[in-house]
Amino acid sequence: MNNIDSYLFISSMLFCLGLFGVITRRNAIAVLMGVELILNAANINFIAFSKFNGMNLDGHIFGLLVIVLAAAEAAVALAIIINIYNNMNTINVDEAAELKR
Amino acid sequence: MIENPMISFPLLILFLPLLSFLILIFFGKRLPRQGDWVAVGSIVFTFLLAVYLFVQMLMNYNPDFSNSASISWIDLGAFKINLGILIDNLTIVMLLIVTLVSSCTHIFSLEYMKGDIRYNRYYAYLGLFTFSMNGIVLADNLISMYMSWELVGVSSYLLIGHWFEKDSAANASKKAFLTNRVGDIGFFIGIMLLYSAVGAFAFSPIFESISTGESIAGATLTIAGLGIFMGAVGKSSQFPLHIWLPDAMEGPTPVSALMHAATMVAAGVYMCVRLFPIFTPGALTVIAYVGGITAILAAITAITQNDIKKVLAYSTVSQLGFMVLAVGTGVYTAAFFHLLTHAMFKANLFYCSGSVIHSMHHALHEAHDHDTDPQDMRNMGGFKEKMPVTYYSMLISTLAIAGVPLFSGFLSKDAILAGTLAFAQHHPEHFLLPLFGFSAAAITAFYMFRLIFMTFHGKPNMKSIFKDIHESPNVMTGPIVLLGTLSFFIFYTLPSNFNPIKDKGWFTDLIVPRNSSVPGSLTANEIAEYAHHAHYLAMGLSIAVASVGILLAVLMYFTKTLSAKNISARFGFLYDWSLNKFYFDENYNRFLYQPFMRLANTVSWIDWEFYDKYFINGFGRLTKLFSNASGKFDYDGIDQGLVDGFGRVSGIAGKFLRNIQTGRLQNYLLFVVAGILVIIIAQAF
Amino acid sequence: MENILSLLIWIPILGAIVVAFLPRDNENLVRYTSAAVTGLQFVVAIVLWRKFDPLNGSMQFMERYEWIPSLNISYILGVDGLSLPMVLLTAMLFFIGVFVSWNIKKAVKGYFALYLLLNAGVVGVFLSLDFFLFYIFWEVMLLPMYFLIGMWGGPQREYAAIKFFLYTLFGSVLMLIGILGLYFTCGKTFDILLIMERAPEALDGVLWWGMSAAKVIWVLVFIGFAIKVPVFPFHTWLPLAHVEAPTAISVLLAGILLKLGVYGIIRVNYGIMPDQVYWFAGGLAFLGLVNVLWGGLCALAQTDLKKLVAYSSINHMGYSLLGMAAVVAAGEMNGGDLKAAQAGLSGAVFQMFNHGTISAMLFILVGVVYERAHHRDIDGFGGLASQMPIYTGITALAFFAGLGLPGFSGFVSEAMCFIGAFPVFKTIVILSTIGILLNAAYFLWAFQRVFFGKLNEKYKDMEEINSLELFTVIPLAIITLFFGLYPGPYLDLIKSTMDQIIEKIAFVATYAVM
Amino acid sequence: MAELVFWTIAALTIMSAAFVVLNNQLIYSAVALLFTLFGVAGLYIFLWADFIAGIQILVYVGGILVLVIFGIMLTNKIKSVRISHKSMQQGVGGVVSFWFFIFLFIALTKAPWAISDAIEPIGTVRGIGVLLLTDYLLPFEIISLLLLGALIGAAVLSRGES
Repeated sequence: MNNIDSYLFISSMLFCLGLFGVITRRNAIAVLMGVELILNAANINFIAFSKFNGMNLDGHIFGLLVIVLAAAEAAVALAIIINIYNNMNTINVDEAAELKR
Repeated sequence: MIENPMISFPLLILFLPLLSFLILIFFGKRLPRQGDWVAVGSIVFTFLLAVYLFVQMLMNYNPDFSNSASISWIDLGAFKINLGILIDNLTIVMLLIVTLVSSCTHIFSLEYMKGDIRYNRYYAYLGLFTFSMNGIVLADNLISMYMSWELVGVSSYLLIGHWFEKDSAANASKKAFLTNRVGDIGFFIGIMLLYSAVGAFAFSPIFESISTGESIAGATLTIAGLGIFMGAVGKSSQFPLHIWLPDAMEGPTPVSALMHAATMVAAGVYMCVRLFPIFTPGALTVIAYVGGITAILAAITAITQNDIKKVLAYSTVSQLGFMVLAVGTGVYTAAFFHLLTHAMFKANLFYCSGSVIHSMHHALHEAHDHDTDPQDMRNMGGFKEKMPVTYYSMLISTLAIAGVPLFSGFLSKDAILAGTLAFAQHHPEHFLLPLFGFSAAAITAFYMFRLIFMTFHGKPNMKSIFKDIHESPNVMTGPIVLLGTLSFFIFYTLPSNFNPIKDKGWFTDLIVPRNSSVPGSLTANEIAEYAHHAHYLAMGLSIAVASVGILLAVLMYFTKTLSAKNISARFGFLYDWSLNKFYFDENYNRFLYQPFMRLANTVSWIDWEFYDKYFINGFGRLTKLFSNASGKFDYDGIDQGLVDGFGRVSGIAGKFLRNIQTGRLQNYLLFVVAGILVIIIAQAF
Repeated sequence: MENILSLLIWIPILGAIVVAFLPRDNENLVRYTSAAVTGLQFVVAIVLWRKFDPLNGSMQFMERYEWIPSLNISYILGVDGLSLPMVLLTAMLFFIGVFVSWNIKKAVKGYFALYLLLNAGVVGVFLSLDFFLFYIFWEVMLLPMYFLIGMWGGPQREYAAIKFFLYTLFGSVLMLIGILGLYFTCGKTFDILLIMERAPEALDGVLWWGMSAAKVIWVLVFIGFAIKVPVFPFHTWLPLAHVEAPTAISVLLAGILLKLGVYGIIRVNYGIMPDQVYWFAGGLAFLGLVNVLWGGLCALAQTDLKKLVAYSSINHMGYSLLGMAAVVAAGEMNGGDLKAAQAGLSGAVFQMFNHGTISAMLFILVGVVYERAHHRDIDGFGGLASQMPIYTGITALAFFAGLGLPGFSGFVSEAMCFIGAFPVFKTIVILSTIGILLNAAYFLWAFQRVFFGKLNEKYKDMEEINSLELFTVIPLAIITLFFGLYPGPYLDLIKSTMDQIIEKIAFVATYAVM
Repeated sequence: MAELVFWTIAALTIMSAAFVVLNNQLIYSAVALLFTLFGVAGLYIFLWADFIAGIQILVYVGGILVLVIFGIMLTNKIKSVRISHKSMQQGVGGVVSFWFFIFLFIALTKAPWAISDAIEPIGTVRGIGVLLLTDYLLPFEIISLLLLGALIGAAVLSRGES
């Protein structure tokens, strides 16, 4: 707990799990949750580097910004999801494969 | 300079009519009486000024009097044009003629043009004309003379076309302007030749430069002189450009009196007199022949005309021919003398004819007859008792034009004939010139008395209107009486001489011939000497031919002892030619006008239908053909073969790769991550 | 006031933008705005004229900014005695033109936006002293013209527009080649003044494909300008474009756009390659003669009033060409006749100004009768003089001005062109004096057919010319009359510049003789 | 002791995260996410970031997670809590993610991190506040704007077509 590697290890694990979720999930909300995990992993890195670099508060600021961004993203994403649901009656991303057509 | 009355008065004379023109053209309709008083007032005032100048001239009695002033008009450094005025005795006399006849015309028109629909315009144009005519008279250089020259043409155009509703009037005005322009081209070429050689436009430097014989001489000078003379041919209606003047009679009669008898057509002669020093002997010979031929041709034509104004018109052409003939034979002051006397009696003749026509017009109007031509002499006859003033005045002028002693025309005509005779005596090869002169004089006497007899004597030819013929009102008879009086010799031989057959007087004293500038020409003294020798012979001959002419007219039209019909039948083709004016119009129409229009149409056709359509658009079509070919190559060869080959290859590849493109976002993400892995692996090794 | 020339160019461009953003429905607002913009430009032009020093023959009010330094392209403006009167004429005619187009009904906003853009292009060409800028303005001018003819023109408008466009584009491409030739031979600069200095030496003895480079460039550039003039074999776009264009555009075409050709020849060909003038002057005079006679004869044969006026433009520009050819009189081999050279060149420049005012007047007047009768067939009228006396009077004035009557400015310039060209090109000038007769013939004949004779019953209710139309014609008539009676002010304005050009050409001759 | 707590929290975080991505029922995933978020907050505390930890709980747990659950409920016709949702390309995804983790692990162990020691601050709130209103004022303002935009955008989007 006093060396940076452990935190980085946890955050990279969290990141890979989030990535896995984003890649594999069909439900858009689940994909969103994967994204949250990735954001959290990144945040851990920020804060960790902040601590081990002489308690530099800049990292905290970035963490803060990331959280705000996540909130905004979640709000917009959910709004989009609801909209998609209203239009297509599904939120499964593979069914809503408009890109292919 | 402007304080000098010898400068300021001529300037006033010049510009007052212009002012009247401007006032009338813009406000004429709104002024009381349509503003005729403006025009009449200004012109009478200029006449008074001219009289003042004339009196001054008589009081000075200096033949070398000359005065000039000029302003810079264009100054480009080397290229300069100064416009100026030149006042000498010649100018003053000419100004007097112009303002006098113009005043008479203005006054005469008060009655003659009464009730006309464009009354104010008529007076405005008269003002414009008087201005431009004065401009010619006062010019001290070729440019201002040319400018006024053209303006005279325009005012003539406007006035001939005054009743433009008539097609004949519109045609006549156009014909007059265009014919004049033909002459003007020559004039302008002459100006350019002189300027390019001398480098000045003003008369005196040109004369000086010519007299040195270095800047311009020989054939070039002859051509320049003939070019300038061409202007006179057009304006003074000389053969072969004389065709416009008879047609110009479509204009109102007072206008014919002013412009087409007394002043405008005299401008050409005036110019020749003014520029006499530049004419080489060669040019003068041509001028003499042109004048001679014009005199005789026009006189012959006048014999058979029945329209009273046409007779007078041809008579004018013929008299102008006389003057030009005089210039050509070197006695140019005689030409100017004839210009002066002719202006008086010919203007009077026109006024008288105007008076007759006016009266005829009224009579026809009373009789509700709109088809009869009021100008045809065959409808007149016996007017003597009805219109005594007109008759006697016209008779006096006719005697003058016929060259009967005691009258002004005798003096001037005699001087011309003497000059011609003298010329032929010294150049026997030119024997035709006096022949032209004397026969024209005889014929003139004949046809003028024919006119008098047909109009005023005998029995009335149209009884229906005869009762309504009456003398014209005072504003019309006034000018007639005045000008009739001025046809007596006495006004031209005062103060020194009361002999009716000697032309010596103020005129010969004050207007003296000058030597030609052209080196090697006869001096003025020599010419005068020769003419003096021929004087008595010429006088005798001229009285003889005039008597023959008058006698014939009396026999044929007064006593009717000779039948005009028989004689005309005997002369056959000559009568025919005379009646049809030598077919000038027809031949011009066939050989000049029609081919010219055909040329214009052909050129236009070539331009539009051929050149543009086939040549220019042909470029377009060629380009289109080429682009079609290259388009075909482009499409079939490059596009379909080469480019689409690539396309097909990529199509096949695409079909294969398409399978990867699932449209699922997560697939793509997977590929991205896999790609990153590959990169990392590649980096690691 | 430092950048008064830029002001002249940018006022209409800004005006065009403003007009483009005005509401579509408020047509009167668009019209008033355009009038205000052109009016403002006119005022600025007058200020420029008052501040201009006529004794100084070189460029004045110069503006110079770097633009694309890597290619040596700059934004250079300047005005001298040659361009100043043209700028004034342009500003005035565009101002008047707004009122001439007052009755345009179709897509008013687009019309005026293009109109103002055209204005900027024309002024730009007259003022720019950098070939690149010059060429850009030259092309800027072309495009609005294409649309103005093609959309607001007569029945054959598309054909006329495309013909105009292709013709002019052909010319400008040749011109571009010439310009590039100058660019590469004169040390890679587009600065006209610099090229003027360098060109005589830089082009001396240079051969391209066995021909003298100077001659090749001269011909290329000349053709480009000749199409605009238009010189004889390149003239057929003009009648068509004039006939089909709306009245105001015909006015501008004849009044200004044709002048660009003459202006260009004097500025570029004469200014940059004075040594070649001697080589080409004979041809130029001959082309002038052909223009005079060909245009005159064609005009004589026309039955369409507007086409007649269009051909009269060809005829009148011929006099200008004659006058331009006269400069060579100043050369030593022609006797160093400075008088003739001055008369000819000033006459040519004066003639182009006068033709600008006179033909503008003629086109406006034709437009007036066309608006009432909806046709322009000369034989289809008759007797209008009794119905419309004021209109007749003004038309008579314009026609007389057109046929070169003394007292009108056309006479002065035509006479100067003739007098100038006479010493060197005697035969050509004598032949071309026939043009004086042709002028009179076609104008008077047309006048007679339209106005004289009995009134055509169809037109017995024809309206008299109204005050708006009078307002557009009267200033032009006054200018024509004023310069006809007293040409001094105009000639003083251009004198020094003309002298410089002549001096240069005369100097080159002595140099060539040595 | 602290070491143990730390690793417990770390394990909880990882495990629950795994549960989030592997579980087949959406609601359970959401609940598992709650634990992950708490775990991350715990890690922040170990990193002396008390303020961030608080914010993490407030925003993530209090805001985002609730939002997610609402989302789930709004987009499913709820008959039971077992809202199933299938996964796909799990094999390939797993392999790629795993190898990604391996490379990250290699990278983080091999990298020479520049470490400098520091003493634990009494609180970070003051420092963050000062920084936010001085050096990071512009990002702060921009992010506020972004948030506002996102709010409005979300509202507009979810209003549907009417």
